Amino acid sequence: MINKMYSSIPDAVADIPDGATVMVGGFGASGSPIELIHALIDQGARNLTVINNNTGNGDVGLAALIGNGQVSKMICSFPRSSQSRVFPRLYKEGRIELELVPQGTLAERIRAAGAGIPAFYTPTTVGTVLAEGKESREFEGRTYVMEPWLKADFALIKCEVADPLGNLTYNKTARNFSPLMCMAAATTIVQTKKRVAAGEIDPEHVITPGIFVNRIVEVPDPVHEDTLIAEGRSYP
Amino acid sequence: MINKMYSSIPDAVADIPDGATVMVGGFGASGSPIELIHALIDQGARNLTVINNNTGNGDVGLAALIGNGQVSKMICSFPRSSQSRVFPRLYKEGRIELELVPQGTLAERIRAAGAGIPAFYTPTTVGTVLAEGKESREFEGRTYVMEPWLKADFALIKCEVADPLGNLTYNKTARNFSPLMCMAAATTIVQTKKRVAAGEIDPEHVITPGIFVNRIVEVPDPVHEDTLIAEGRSYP
Amino acid sequence: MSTGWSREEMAARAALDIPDGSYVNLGIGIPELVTRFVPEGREFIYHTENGMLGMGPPPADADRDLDLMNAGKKYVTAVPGAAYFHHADSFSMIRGGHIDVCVLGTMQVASNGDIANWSTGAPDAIPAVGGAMDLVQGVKHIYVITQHTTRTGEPKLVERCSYPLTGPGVVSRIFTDLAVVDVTDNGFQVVELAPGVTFAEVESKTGAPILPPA
Amino acid sequence: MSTGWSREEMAARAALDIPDGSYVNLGIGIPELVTRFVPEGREFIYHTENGMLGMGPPPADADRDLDLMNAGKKYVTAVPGAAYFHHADSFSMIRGGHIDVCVLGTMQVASNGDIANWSTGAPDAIPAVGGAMDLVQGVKHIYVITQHTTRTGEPKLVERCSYPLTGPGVVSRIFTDLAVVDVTDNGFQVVELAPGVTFAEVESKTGAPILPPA
Repeated sequence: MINKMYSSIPDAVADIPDGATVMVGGFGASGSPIELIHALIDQGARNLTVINNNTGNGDVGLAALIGNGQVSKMICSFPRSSQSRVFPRLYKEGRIELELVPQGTLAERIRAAGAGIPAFYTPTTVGTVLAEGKESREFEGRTYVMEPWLKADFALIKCEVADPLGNLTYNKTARNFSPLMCMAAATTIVQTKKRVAAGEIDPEHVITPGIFVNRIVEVPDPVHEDTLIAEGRSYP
Repeated sequence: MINKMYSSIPDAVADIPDGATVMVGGFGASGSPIELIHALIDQGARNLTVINNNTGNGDVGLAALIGNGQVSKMICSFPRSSQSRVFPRLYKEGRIELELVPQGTLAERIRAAGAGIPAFYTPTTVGTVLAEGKESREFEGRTYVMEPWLKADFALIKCEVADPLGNLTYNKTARNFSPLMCMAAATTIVQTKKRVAAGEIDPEHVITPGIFVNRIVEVPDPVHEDTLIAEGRSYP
Repeated sequence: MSTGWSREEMAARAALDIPDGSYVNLGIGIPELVTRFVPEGREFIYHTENGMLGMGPPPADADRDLDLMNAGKKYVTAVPGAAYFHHADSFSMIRGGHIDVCVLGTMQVASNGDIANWSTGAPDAIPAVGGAMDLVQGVKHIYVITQHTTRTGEPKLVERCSYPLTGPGVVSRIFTDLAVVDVTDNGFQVVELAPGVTFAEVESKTGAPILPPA
Repeated sequence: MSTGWSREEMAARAALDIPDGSYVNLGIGIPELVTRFVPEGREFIYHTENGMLGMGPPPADADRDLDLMNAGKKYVTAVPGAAYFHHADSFSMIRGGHIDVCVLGTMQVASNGDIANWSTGAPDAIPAVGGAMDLVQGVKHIYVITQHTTRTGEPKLVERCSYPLTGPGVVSRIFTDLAVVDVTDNGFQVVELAPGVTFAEVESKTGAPILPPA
């Protein structure tokens, strides 16, 4: 029987090498795979390019990964927020690179990678500084810019329910970028709150079909970034 | 309260004009909105461009619409099958135009229209006669062709459950092109087997969010193309 | 000098111009207040770009679901008939022209409809754009709610934006503390003055030619 | 002259070359027989491009759901762990390189990996392509199951396809009634001969240079 379950979080992230491109699911705290990120901190891979909508908050999760010096480049749409301190400091010190991508373009570029579409045209950024250096073109009298797909070596994803085949469901707006990142990464690693047998997720309700998932670890009681920050926690 | 329900099938399709481009959901018999198509036959709009994966079967549904002389052009991936007789006859007589689009490109072009993407690149058709006249381009050492979005004035869609806001679910593989066509048409008209109150579809299980739907009619006991054909029926 | 409209009154005035049944995306700040002033007999469906239609008001602390946030990363609720979806579907709604109205705050808006609301362009600032550029290009009607001038009295309605643009020629209507202003082919056009506010005051606080109410 | 492998034996031989856990898409005809010959201890997950992973065998007539079809428009079932999705997601799996193996029938296959299986190019034929061009460009490994020659004895393994291509240079392995043949940088290469079949017979029935088993 096909079984993508891993029993150990460290095992699931063990082979992420230095220099890898890693997509991290979540929008702010919602859907952030904190346990997988902390395992990547323990694992120690460096010189990572990380793709996430944001850059983490406080001193836990993605912010802690950045703060630990493991990330050389962030690709994101909104690298600052009220509680993000780590990235802004490193960025101002010139110690981390930033590729700023509008949120919708970021989502579509990730989907394109998963869908085998090397490039597409979008009106987003036309007439702005973010269109500089991009190829532009008219369709039906309106100008669009060309955007390339955005692939990754690994994706770290948090979901609500998973079966051993890798079929996933999410909880509410924790869904956000995660189904797209599952499609776009060569190896998708998922932490699930709940594990069920194959067939227990209604085929109509599957959000990420198992074909997009490689490894699953059960994390029945995941910590939440907002809770950790409210408690003043840091990692490691 | 927002209520997109129509009580009459004829009213729901009344304003489809001559010359309209109409997407028709379904893959073969599965998901074909027979009642809406038959209402369009009654309504009589002519010179239609119809987008569907196929061209209908027997003498009912889409085949009957074509047979009634209302369709001047079909855009589809597979215009013949064991039980399609109407389209092949008209095509050989030069009375209907055909734009042949590979199935995945057809789906992606429809999605692109709904997503505001005027064009994208795909490897499909590269090196074949279907790439003739298309712009091609290399990305990362591989050749792709550019494909434009595919929009419609109307979409005729069959679903399983709908609420008055237009949130939809489908039954099994009857889903096929329908969620994409809902996105790509200026006016999306849906026939639903079951109508429920807003909130009765779990927000996690909505396949087509109501924003993509304009009109809904309840057809509690829809006919199925395969059944009609087995019974030797024709329409009108 | 008059005080003009309050923040709440600006939001209420903007809400008046949103048709019943509209799909609406609200920016952070004053635009969020629009939800409190939906005119009697109308219903708006709120889209939040992180992946939800049918966004409802904030929950009581005890009812919070830490996974249910809006695009401003505030906890929210879902109304009956809500739907969740992923980011590509969410921005298909935006880019594909399915959202009817977006109400945004701004730093500057120009008389040709240009808007600048994402960056001051300061060399040491960390650029952050989020979904702003997608929204202004994709949503059918872009409304702006803003104070007519900055805290230091500089006009926010200008001839040409000095800050980096979010999008060119996209804004159709502006709701300020002093007036409702349309962006027309002839530039700014006052549609309505706040009670007690004169056109002369509006004109003096606007950094571009502006036409009086018709 | 030997009879070589039967249709069932060709399908069984192809199944032997599909690794455990593969995501597999099967074309219409002989490829469909592969499901009957999954080697002991292996599990394949079947993708059908109209929108399903986890396709199971045909149902009893009484259990048919008229909405549950495969890409060949035959009624099928769903195995535990199946998932339904729309066509854009389904072809993302194909085009995005997520399907491991596609087993196709063909009219012709060339020694450079070109395949022609969608049209004879006859002027009066109605062209119909379906998902064939997406599959051959997107799936990681394209296998072909075919009789070695046409009913009239013409070779189907040829130097250059005379029919319009489905895709150029995409086929990696061919399972015929006479042999298993790889497409290599040096052209056709016999990997295995059917019992009682000689290389000379294969060579004589192949329309291109072909290398003997190593």
